[in-house]
Amino acid sequence: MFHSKYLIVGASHAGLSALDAIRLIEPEGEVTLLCAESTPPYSPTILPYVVSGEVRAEEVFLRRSDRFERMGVRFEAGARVVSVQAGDHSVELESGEKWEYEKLLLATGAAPSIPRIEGLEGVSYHVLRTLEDAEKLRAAMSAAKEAIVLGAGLIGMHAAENMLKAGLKVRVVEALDQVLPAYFDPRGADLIERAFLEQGIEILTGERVEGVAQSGGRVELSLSSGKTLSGDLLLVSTGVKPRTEYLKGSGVEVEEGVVVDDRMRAGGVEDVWAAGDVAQARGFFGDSKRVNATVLSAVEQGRIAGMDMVGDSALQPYGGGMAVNTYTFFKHRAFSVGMGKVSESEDDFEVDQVYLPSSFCYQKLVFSGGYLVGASGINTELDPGVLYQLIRRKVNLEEEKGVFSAKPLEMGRVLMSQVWR
Amino acid sequence: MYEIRFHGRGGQGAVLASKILAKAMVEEGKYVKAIPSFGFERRGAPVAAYLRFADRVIRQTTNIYHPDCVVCLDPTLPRSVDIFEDIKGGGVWVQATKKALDEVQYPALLSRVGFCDAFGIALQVFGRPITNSIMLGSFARTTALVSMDSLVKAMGSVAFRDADLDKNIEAARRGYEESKVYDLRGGMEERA
Amino acid sequence: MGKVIVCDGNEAAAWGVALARPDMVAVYPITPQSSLAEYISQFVADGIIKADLMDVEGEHSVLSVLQGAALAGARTFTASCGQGLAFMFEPYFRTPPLRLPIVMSIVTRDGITPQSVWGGQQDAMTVRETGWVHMHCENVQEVLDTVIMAFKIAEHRDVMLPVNVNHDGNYLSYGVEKVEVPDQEEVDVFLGEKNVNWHVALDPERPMGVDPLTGGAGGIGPSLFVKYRKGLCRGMQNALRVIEEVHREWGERFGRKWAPLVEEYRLDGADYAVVTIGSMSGAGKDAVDMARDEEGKRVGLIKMKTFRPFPRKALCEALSKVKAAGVVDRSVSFGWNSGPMYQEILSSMYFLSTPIPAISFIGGLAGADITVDHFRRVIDETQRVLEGGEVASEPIWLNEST
Amino acid sequence: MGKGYKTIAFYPQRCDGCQKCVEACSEFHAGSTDPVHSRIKVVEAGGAFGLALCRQCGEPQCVMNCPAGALEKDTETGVIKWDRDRCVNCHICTLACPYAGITYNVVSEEVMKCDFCEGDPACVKACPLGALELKRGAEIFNEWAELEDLVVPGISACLGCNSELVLRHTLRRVGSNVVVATPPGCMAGVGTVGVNGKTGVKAPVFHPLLTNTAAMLAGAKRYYKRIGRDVTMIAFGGDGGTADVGFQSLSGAAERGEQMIYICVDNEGYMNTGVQRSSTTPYGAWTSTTPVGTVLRGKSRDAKPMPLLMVMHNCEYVATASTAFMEDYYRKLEKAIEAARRGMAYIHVFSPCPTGWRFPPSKLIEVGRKAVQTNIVPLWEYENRVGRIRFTHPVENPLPVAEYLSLIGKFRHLDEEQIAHIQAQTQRKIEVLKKFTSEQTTTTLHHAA
Repeated sequence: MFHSKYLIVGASHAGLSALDAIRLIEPEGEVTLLCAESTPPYSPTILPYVVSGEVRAEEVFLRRSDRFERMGVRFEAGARVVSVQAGDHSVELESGEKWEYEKLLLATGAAPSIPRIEGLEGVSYHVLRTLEDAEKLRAAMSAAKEAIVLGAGLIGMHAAENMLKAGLKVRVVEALDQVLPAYFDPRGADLIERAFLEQGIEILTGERVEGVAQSGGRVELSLSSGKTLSGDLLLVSTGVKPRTEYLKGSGVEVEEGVVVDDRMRAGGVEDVWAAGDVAQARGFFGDSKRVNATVLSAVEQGRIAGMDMVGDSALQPYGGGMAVNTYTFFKHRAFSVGMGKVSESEDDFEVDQVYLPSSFCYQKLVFSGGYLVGASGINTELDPGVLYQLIRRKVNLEEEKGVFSAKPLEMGRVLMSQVWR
Repeated sequence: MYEIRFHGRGGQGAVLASKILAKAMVEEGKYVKAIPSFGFERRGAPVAAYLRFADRVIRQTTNIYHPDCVVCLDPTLPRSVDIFEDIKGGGVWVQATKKALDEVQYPALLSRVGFCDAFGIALQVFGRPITNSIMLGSFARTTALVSMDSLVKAMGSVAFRDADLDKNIEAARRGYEESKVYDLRGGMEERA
Repeated sequence: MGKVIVCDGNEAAAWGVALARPDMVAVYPITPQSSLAEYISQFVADGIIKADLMDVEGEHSVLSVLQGAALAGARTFTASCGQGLAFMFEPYFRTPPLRLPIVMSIVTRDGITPQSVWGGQQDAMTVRETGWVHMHCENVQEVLDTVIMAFKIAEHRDVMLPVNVNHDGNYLSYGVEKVEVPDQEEVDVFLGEKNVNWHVALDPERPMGVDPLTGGAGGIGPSLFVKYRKGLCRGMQNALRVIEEVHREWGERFGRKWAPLVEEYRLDGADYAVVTIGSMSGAGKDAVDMARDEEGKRVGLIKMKTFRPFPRKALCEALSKVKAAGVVDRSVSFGWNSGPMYQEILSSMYFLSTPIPAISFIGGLAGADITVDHFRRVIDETQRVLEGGEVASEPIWLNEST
Repeated sequence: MGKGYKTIAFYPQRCDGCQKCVEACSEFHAGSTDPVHSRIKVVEAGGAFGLALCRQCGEPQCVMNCPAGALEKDTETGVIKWDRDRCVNCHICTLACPYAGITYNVVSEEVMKCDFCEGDPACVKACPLGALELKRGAEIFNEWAELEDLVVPGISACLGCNSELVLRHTLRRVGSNVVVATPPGCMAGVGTVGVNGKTGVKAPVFHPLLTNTAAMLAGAKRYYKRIGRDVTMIAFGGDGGTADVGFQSLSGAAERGEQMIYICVDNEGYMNTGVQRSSTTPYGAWTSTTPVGTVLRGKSRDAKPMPLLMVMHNCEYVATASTAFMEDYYRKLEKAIEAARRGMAYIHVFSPCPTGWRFPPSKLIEVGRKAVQTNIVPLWEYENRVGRIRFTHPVENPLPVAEYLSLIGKFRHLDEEQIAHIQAQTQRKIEVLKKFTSEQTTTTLHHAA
C-alpha cells in the first residue's frame, strides 16, 4: 500500500498544471503523479508533428527529467489506474498496487472515439492518441501508398497533410458537410479545404462510411453515396471521448465525462477532482456542462483543481470552457475562438467579416450585445490570445466597436493594455 | 437739513432714485445720507427710501419720519399708502400722474406740487413702467434743489439694470421738461 | 488725495478690500451681506480687485478655503453674517488659534427665530468669545477705512489674529454716503509688505505639521496647550495697542481720525453719558447735542468701536468722567437679561474707584430704527438714575411699541 | 525578498507612438528596421497606445500550454526562452498568451518573442521618452520602496492597519512637494500630524476639520497656483470625513474642479473612535451604533455609493481601489496624479480594519481580495475625458458574498435573509455600474443633471 497526500492520475497538461498549483502553496506535502504510459509526460497535441517528423519522439516531453525530483514530486510511469475506491480514498493500478490518497485528481484525458461501422473491428487501422500510436503510424506511412483518413477534425487534417508530404495519396472522408466542423464556419472551412484540394488531397464531405472490409493489405470503404474507396492505410480520427471506464462502480458521477463543479470537484464523491479532457465542466456561453478537449481548458482546469486541492484562497472559480484552437496547414495559419461559427443571419449577433479568397484570407468577429463572443481567422494578423481574453473577461466593447471593427489588432492591444495590462 | 421720502413699488427703482439723487446732491456740494426702508420686498409691493442732505456732516443714520419732500413714483400708490404721513408744513410733493391738480386730493399744508406723467413717458422711452429717472427730473424741476447736470453726472456712476444710461438721461430730461409745477399759497401760509 | 464717491457701506467695504490687495477672496451671499458679495465679485470681474475669487458652496467652505490659502501665504478676505456666520462657526472659532490674519466683514444681522433677515448685532455679539478682533463702525466712511486698517492690525506680528469689521445690516449695508476712497499707492505704503504665514505654513519648502494633537492628562501636553492659549490671549491684548497705533497712523496719513477703541463725545463737563455702538451713534450724538445745547442737560456720549479685545482701560477712563450711564445695545445677552455691552460695562466698573449706576437699553433689533427720539428717552432715563432714581432689573426695550 | 527578474516596464503616458523601439528591436533581431521582425509592438487606436510585448510572466501561459515543450522560463534570468528546434509551429502559445507577447512573423514563418537582447534590450535604449524602462520584476512594485518613505517610523496604527499601508505607499509616490491633509480619523489618529508639536510625516501636513478637508486644500492650491508654484494637494480622508460631514465641502470642491488628489480611505465607519457607523458602513454590519440585539441586527441601510457620486460630480478621475490589488492601485494613483493637474482626482480605497471589523490582521489581504472576488468591491475607474466607467478587474463569475462575509466578525450575526439582501445588492450595484460603462449613459446623466 502506497500513500500520497495528493495523488494525480494522468500526466499531461491538466495534471502538470495542477501539480504546479499545488507546489506553489505547499512546497512539502507528498505529491504523486501516476502516468499510464511508460514515458515522461507529453501532450497528445504534439502527435501529428511526431508523425510528420518535425519533432522526434524523444524530444516531446513536457518536463525535464530532473524536474519532478527538484519539486519533490514522485513520478510513476507505467502506472495505469484500473479502479477507484473513493470511500477508502484509494486507487488500484493495473499492476495490483494500491495507492491511498487524501486528495485525488483525475486527469486521465481522452481516448479515440471509434465509430460503429460494420466491419471496422475486423480491419487493421490506426488511431492517433499516444506516442505509441504516432510511431506506429509513422512506420506504416513509410510503407504505404494510399491513405484514407476517416474524420476531418484537427487530427485527421494534420495527418492527411503529413501523409501527403510523406508521398502518399490521401483521401479524407467526413460525414458532415465541411472540414473542421468544430471550429470553422462553412466559408472558412471551404478556404481550408481549397488548400487541401490544391495540394492534391481528395476530400469527401457529407459521406458516411457504411462498411469497411479488408482484403490483403488493403482496406475498402463503402460510402453512403455508393462510392467505394480503397487504400493501404486507414486512420480513424473521428474525435475523442473521456477515459472513464476505470471509474465504474467508484461512485464518481460520470455522464459524458466526469461531472465537475466550478472548482473541478467531481460529483458523487468526496476529495476527488477532475480536470482536462476527462472532465465535463461548465460551458462558457451558459450552455450545459460538456467536455471541452482543448489544451487551454486542460491547463486552466488543472490549475483550478490544484488550487482547490491545496486550499489556495486566490482561487477564482472556473469561468467555463469554449472552443478555442489554432491550426496551421500548408504554411497557412488559422485560429478560432468562441462562437466563431455563428452566421450573420442569426438574430442577437452582429458579425464583421473580411473575406479575401484570392489572398487566402478570412477574418470574422462575432458580437452579441456589445461583447465579443467569437472570432476566427485565416492568415490574419490578429492576436488570438487577446481576442480570447476579450471574450473570457467579457470586456464591454459597445463604445469601441467602431474602432475595434476597423482596427481589431490595434484596438485589441490597446484594450489589453488598459484592461488587463 | 433737507429730508426727502421716496415712495414707489418694488421694481420701479425708488431705492436707486434715492441713491442717484444722493450722488447728485454731492455734486451740488452737499453732505448726504440715503437709506432704503426695508420690508418684505416683492415686485409691486410699496417701498420707501429716504434721503437727507445738508451743508454739514450728517450723523443720523435713521429713517425719515418728517420729510420736507415726498416723491412718489407710482400714480396709484397714494390710494393705498399714506404718502403724506407726517410731512412738514410747507412740504413739497412730486407725483407721477397724468392728472391735473384739481383732480386729486392732498393736504392743505403743501407749498408746492410737481406732477409728471411718468408712466406715459416711461412706456415711450423704455417700453416699461420704470419711473425713477423721470421722477428725478420732475423733482429737479419742482424743487430746483438740484441741477439736471448734477443728475446726469450722478446717473453716469450707477449701474442701470433695465436700460442703458442714455435712455435714462433722456427719461430724466423729459421728466424735467414735462412736469407741471403748482405753487400753493395755503402751504406758504402754514409754513410761515 | 483720493477720490470722492457716493456709495453704501457694502460697496465701501468692497473698496477697502480692493485697496488692501488681498490674494484670495471667498464669498457666499446672505442678506444683508449679499450686495457686498456682489460688489466683491464684480470688482474681481472688472479687475478692480486683483484676487482669486472662490465662489464656494457655503460659508463653512468660505472660511475653510481662506484658511488653506492663508496657510499657504495668502492675504484673504470674506464677509458674512447671521445664519451664515453660524454655519461658518466651526472653522470660524478655529481661526484665532491657528493665528491666521483673515479679515472678515460681519454685516450684522439679528438672529432667528422668529424669522428675520434684518439688522441687529446678535450675530457678532454671539461670537464675541472666540478670539477674533471685533470692531464696529459708525458710518460708511469708517467702514472703508476700518477694513483697510483691519489687515494691518491682523497681520501685525504682535497680533496675528483674524479681525471682524462689523457694520450694521441695513443702516450701513445699504445706507449711502459721500465717501473718500484713498489712493492705492498711499494704502500700499500704509499696509507695507505682507507676510501672513511666517509663523505657521503649509509649504513644502518649510514642511511642518500644522496643528498636532496636544493636551490630555499627563506629559507636556496640557502645559503646551496652555502656552498656546496664553499666546492667543497675549495677541488679543497686544491688539489693543496695535489698534491704537494703526488708527493713529491712519489719521496722520489720511486725515481721518477715528477713535480706535472708545470714543468720548462731549464728556467734558458731562454728569452722565449714553453708551453706543455702531451706526446708532450718529443719532445719539445729535440727541446729545440737542439735549445739551437746547435743554442744557449735562450729557455726553461714549461710543465703543472695539469690542474685542475689550478695551477695559479706555472705557474705564471714559466712565470715570461721569456719574451715570445709559447703555444702548443692539442685541441681547440672554444670560444676563440685558444687553451684552451693558453686562461687560458692569464688569469693567469693578476697576473703577466708584461704580456708577447704569441702565441697559436694548433697541434696533431686527432692523428697527434707533432715532433721536429714542435717545431723548435714553437721556431722560439716565438722568433719572443720575438723580437717584432706581435702576430697574430689566432692560428698557426701545422699540417695544412702535 | 528574492532577487527578482528583470522585465520591461511601459509607461503609456510618456509614449508618443514614435516606433523607435520597434525599429530597434527589428534591427537587433533581423538586421532590418522592418517592423515585421519586431517583438515589441506599440499600436495606437482610439487615441490610446497599446503595447504588445512579452511580460516574461511568472506563471507563463505560453509555457504551460505549449504541447512541444518549446517554451521554458529560464530560472536564472526569468526570460522565457523559445526553442526553435522543439517548436512545431502550432501557435497555441499565441492563443494562450493574453498579452500578444508571442506572435507570428510572416517573413520568418515562425513565432517570435522578446528574448531581452541578451539582457540589454534594444527597445529600452532606443526610447527617447523614457516610456520603456528595464526593471527588476519586483521593482515595478517595489521601486516605490526605494522612494523616500515620508511617514515616520513608529506611528501608532493598529496591527495590520490597511490605512497605514495606503498612506505610506501613496506618499512615497506622490513625493514631498505636497501638502497633506489628514482630517480627524484613523489617518490623523495614528499621528500623521504628530502629537505635542512633533510631526508624523516628512512633508507639510495638517489636520483640517472633519468637515472641510477639500475646501482647505483648495484654498492652499489656489494660492500656490496664483504665485506660480506647482504643489500637489492630497487628502487622506476617512469615510466619515468624506461621505458624511465632509461631503458638502468635497462636493463643492469637486464641482469647482479644484485640483487635488482626494483619497478616501474607507474603513466603513468611525474606526478611530470606537467603531461607530458611517454612511459607508455596509448593510448588516455591526458597529457600536448599529449594534446587534434582539430587535436590531446591525446596520439597516446600504452604504452610500460614494465613488459613483463623485463620477456624477464630473471629477477628472475617479477610481475604486484595494490594497489586495496593489498594481491596480499604483496605476490608478499614477492617473490620479496626472488628473489632479486638471481637476479633482478621487480614489476610494477599500480599507478593511482588523480592529474594528473583527478579523485577524493576517487576513487583511485575503479580506481585500475576497471583497473584490465577490464583487462587494468592484474595481473600476472613470476618466472624465473618456467619459465612462471601466472595470479594471472585471469579475464575471463572482464568488458568493458569504465567502467574504464569513471572514469578518462584524458580519458574524447575519441571517440568511440578510446575506440574501447583500447578495442581491451586490448584483444590483454591478448592474448599475455596468450602465455607466457606456459613454452615452454617463454623458446623458451629466447633461440631465
